[in-house]
Amino acid sequence: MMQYASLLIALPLFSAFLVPLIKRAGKKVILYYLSLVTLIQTGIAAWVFKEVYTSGKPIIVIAGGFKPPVGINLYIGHFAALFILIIAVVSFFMAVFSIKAINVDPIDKYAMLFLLLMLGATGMIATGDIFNLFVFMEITAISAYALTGYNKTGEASEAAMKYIVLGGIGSSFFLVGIALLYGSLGTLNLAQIAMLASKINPTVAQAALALLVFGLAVEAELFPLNAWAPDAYQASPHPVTVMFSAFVVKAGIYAMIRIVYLFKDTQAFMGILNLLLILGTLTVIIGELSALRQTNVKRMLAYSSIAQVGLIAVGFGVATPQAVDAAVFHMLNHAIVKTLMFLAVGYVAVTFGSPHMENFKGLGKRMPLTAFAITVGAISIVGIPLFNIFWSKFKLLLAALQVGKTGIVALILGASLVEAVYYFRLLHLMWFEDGKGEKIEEDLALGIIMLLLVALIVVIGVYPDFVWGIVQKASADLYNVAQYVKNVPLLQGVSP
Amino acid sequence: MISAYYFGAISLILIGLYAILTKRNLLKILVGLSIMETGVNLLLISVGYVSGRTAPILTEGATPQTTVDPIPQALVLTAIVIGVATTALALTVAINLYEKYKTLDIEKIRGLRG
Amino acid sequence: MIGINVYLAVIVVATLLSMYRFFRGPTTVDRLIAVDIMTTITTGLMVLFALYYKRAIFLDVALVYAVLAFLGVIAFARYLEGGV
Amino acid sequence: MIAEIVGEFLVLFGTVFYFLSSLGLIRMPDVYNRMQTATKSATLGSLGVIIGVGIWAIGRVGSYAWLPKTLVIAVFLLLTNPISAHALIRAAYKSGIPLWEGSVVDKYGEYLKKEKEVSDETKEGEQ
Amino acid sequence: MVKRVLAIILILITGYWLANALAQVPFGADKMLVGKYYLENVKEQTGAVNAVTAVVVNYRGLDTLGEVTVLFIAATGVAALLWRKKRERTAKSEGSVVLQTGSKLLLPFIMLFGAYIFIHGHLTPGGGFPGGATIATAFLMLYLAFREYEIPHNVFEPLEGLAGMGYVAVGLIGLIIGGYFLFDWIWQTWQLGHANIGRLFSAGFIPIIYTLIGLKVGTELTGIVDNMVKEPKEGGQ
Amino acid sequence: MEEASRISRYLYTVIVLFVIWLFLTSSLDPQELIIGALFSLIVAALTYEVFTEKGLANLHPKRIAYAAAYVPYFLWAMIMANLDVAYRVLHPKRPINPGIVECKTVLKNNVGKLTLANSITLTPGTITLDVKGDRYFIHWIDVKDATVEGASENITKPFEKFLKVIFE
Amino acid sequence: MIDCVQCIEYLIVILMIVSAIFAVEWRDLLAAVVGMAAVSLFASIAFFLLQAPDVAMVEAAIGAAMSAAVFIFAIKRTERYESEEEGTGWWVRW
Repeated sequence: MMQYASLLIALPLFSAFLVPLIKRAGKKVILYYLSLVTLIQTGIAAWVFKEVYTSGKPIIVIAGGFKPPVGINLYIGHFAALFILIIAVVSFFMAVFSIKAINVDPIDKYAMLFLLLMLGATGMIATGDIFNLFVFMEITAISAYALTGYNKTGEASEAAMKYIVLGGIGSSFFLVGIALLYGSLGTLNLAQIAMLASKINPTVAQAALALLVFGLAVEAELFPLNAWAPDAYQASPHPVTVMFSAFVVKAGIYAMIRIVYLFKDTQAFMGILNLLLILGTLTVIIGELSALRQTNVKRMLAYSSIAQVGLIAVGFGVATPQAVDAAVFHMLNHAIVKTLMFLAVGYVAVTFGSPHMENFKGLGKRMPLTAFAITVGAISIVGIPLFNIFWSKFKLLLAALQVGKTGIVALILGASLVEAVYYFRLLHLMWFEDGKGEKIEEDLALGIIMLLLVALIVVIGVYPDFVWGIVQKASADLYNVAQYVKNVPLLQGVSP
Repeated sequence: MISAYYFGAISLILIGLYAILTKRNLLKILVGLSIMETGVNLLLISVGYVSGRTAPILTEGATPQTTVDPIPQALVLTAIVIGVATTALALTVAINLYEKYKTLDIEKIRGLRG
Repeated sequence: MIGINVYLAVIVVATLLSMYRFFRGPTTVDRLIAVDIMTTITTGLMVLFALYYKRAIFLDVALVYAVLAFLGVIAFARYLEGGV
Repeated sequence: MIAEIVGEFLVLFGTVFYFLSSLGLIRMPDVYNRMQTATKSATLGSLGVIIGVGIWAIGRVGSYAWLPKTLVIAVFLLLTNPISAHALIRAAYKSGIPLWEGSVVDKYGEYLKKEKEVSDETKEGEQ
Repeated sequence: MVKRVLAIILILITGYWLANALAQVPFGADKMLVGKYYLENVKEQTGAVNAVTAVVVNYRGLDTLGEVTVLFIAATGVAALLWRKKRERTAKSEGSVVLQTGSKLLLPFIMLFGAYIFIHGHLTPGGGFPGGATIATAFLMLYLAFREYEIPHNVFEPLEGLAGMGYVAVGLIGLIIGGYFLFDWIWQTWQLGHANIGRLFSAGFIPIIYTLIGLKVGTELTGIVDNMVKEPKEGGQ
Repeated sequence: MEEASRISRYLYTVIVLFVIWLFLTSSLDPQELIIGALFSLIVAALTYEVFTEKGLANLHPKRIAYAAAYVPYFLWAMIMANLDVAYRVLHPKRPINPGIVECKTVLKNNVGKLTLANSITLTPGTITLDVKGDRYFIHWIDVKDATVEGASENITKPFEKFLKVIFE
Repeated sequence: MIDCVQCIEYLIVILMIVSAIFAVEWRDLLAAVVGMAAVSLFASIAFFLLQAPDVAMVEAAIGAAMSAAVFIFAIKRTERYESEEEGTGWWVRW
């Protein structure tokens, strides 16, 4: 029965391949079909989530009936189950949003790319094989390239070009890393790599890990390779922006952390952690400082998103259990909040034509619900108590204090301060300045989605313990590599 | 002492990287990307090579003891196809850019500013 | 019996000579001719290596070369005469 | 034994033509003459090498399965190589590469010029 | 110029570092671990003689599914990004008689040859990808030779989708029969073809999947070529 | 030259493809034969319209006999001409005298023209530059006769007597 | 006795690198694509010599014909010559 979790991969693929056959049915039909498919995917993901969290054991999907390391396995542990659920839910919301937001032809191609982007992120989080990870990463990346350029304007093409060039460099580096690892171990399975990690030559391990981190840094938007991110966020269609921020980045950073933590017991680990810390810190600083001078709200949010990812990376770089807990919690919260923010901003942009600051003047009177949603999101991101991100930032602070890294504490506080500056500027613009124009009737479905997300934010903010329990299990799955190795049923006899 | 194939593969990767970093013409950058991918593929294949053995197709007297490693070859099959997919998409985007800006020079394409 | 090595040596010289033309130019068509000849020589080289390794399966690769390599050249040629 | 000798002779013959073709590529003065000497000699060389290997394999590997396959390769080469040579020389001419100064006659240029005049006249007549 | 020198220095440092790491991975040494298992068990477990094919289709089937998907995404993306209301070919000159007749003559051979490559994937080198690329090359040749040529779009696009769905469906049948996604039900459950390893009718679902992949890759690459070759008409979007 | 019936053209394509398949696989295993027949039928169904115009009439014994005779004749011409060009290449003074000449042909069939053009191209010293109707423009490395008749006599006539029987 | 197989290995690698350098440096983009095709050709021979016939086949099918053709279509729809100005690439702009 557990093998039916492979439907998570099979369903989006099958439905994406079905689209060319039904494209004559009309644009609206395709978009409704998209919502239906993502809803079914949500159902499957919820079932998987329930199974994993009630039984407490991960689901191992074995493709082709060959046990790992001979075959490829999907490892749906606590972390993966949680994030697959988030991916499915966000995709469903965005499919609903697409009905309103997407009107550039050809819609059927958009639907295929949308489904495959979701598939790629799901696979990246679920897979237990390093080359399979590469394949899913490329699925994600290539559909993301195509979706970034989907609007066919000059900016969209430019952003897509940047993304493609950086992504190409990244994937080449990643493959070189795989070649190094494979050349010294002879296996590609993540669990077996973890098992044999101590046998690997430290020079090779360090080089391979650095290459892998650099390769994934493109997806994870870490500093030297994230020049594409703001452009892509700004130029891509609004639902796609949400998907980038909510789960494509998360999938990238998850993959990076999973690979890095496999080498926990080796000499190379400390060096890589330092690299991660440096990259994360630089990402935070540059992201926040760039966000200050933006006039385009979507771009501003993009920089903010980059900065948050930097914080997550810093959290993983500290690498104590508490810090990992906090980082995973921050990933979850950030996914929720950024979904809300980009959804609301995208809705404003769809209504008024562009997400420029001008259009936000007096929004509180014209689109009160949307403005309310943006307000809650902004307050939450800044880290005001009683909202969810407060808790994750707070726990990150505590974790950093525990190991005595005061620099990180200063970084988090400073980042929050800068965030407060630019978010409150936006809020001021929305509520206290007069804009021109009538009050606008807001869309019911989007309103419900926004309210749901707002409620989630507040609930987590007020009563974090329940989610905290889930997060702790998820992060234990990430941190406890020995348990991970034990969980994967490695074939006996295929070991040196 | 490093073997000839490793040397060639690393050189291809570096030449591609050099083209990406310093060239201004978009198509030239994509040529560089393509060369880089070729280099990576060559590196993977040469990692899987075992001296004095034959191709992993078990006919004509080849036995499991006399053949090279099949896995890198399978991986490279995948990587080549992915590479051509990326290249095709990138060229498409370059065509779109040219239609909008009438140039392929990346210094002159500056719609977005950071 | 002269042995395969001599043939390989001759092919090496031929390759080097045609590569000289490839690098030298002066026009693109010259380079294309050089590449065309390189592919032809490569087909022969692959067949010879198939014999050297004594495995018939390598012949298929040479077959692919014989069939497909000319299409690349034709694509370039058609571009040059403005017919793509 | 006979097969080995015959095959090896053919291979030798082929490689010699390879060498000649690349020598022609170096020595000839312009694109057209290079193509003359190069493409054809290389095709003949390949023919020799490929069929030679097919025959040689009867002796060396002891398998008759090589010959049909090598024959197919040779036939494909015979079909495709002249087409690509033709396409290339046409492209060279159309893209305006001049003939070598020692050339005697250029009937194609005259033909193209005449055709162009005819089409110009018809255009003028239409106007 | 300074920046160029800087780039070269950076690249050289990277290269030195890479070479240093690679020196620890000796060239030509036997590093097989999983590979050995594959080579020893490939005939019994999958029936394929070509170990690479067995790895691609059977052992690492999920990779191949993903790879097909990547190509599908690329074809879709190219079509989406080059989509215009009206498009046409803008070639200036028709191919010569020789080229046109030659391509007519070669077309069936190249297609047959593509079929040969993908159906013999488990016996000789090759398989779905080169086979599909060969078939696509046949259509590329037609595009190059004829100015007015157009592929039948109403056949190609459904075929592309159907081939992909067929691949997933084969995997799902494996899930139902054998309990694993992409399980080789023909070879392992039905035990068909065990008598003739090394001949054509063996290796379970490899020929089926390679046929599907061949069709899919062929149609996709042809679609990419078709989209790239047509330019937007004046007055279109 | 009217077109042959569809069935005849189809069958001819199938036969040619099947022979090629036999050569490709170079085995007589019944499994290969079955699959080969199947693929020949499918591919022929897709492509017979462009492949052939005369159908089974191509398999007339006289034509096959002439084709069989043409191959060694052509190979001999090719080798001779190659040696001639080799002499030109190796000669220190490069005795070449190139130019583009025009030839007339009596062949009307497109496949015949292709074969003639390929034969001319493969014979070193001459290379087909373009074909317009029945006029061949040929780049000749050693122009002996610049007039149309003289060039035809030298270049196309030797092949035509075979090709006329094979393809007309 | 010189081992000509090894000699060919070295030759292939050197020629591959040189063609790659030329492909990157030629200003005529068409020539650059020809250079890329040559790199692909040599890589294919290298795969062949490294006992990977499958890979050699794919590289031949995709690198020699498909990739070059796609690049040519792109060149045809854009422009053929790179501008003469010297400059720096993207890496300067973050």
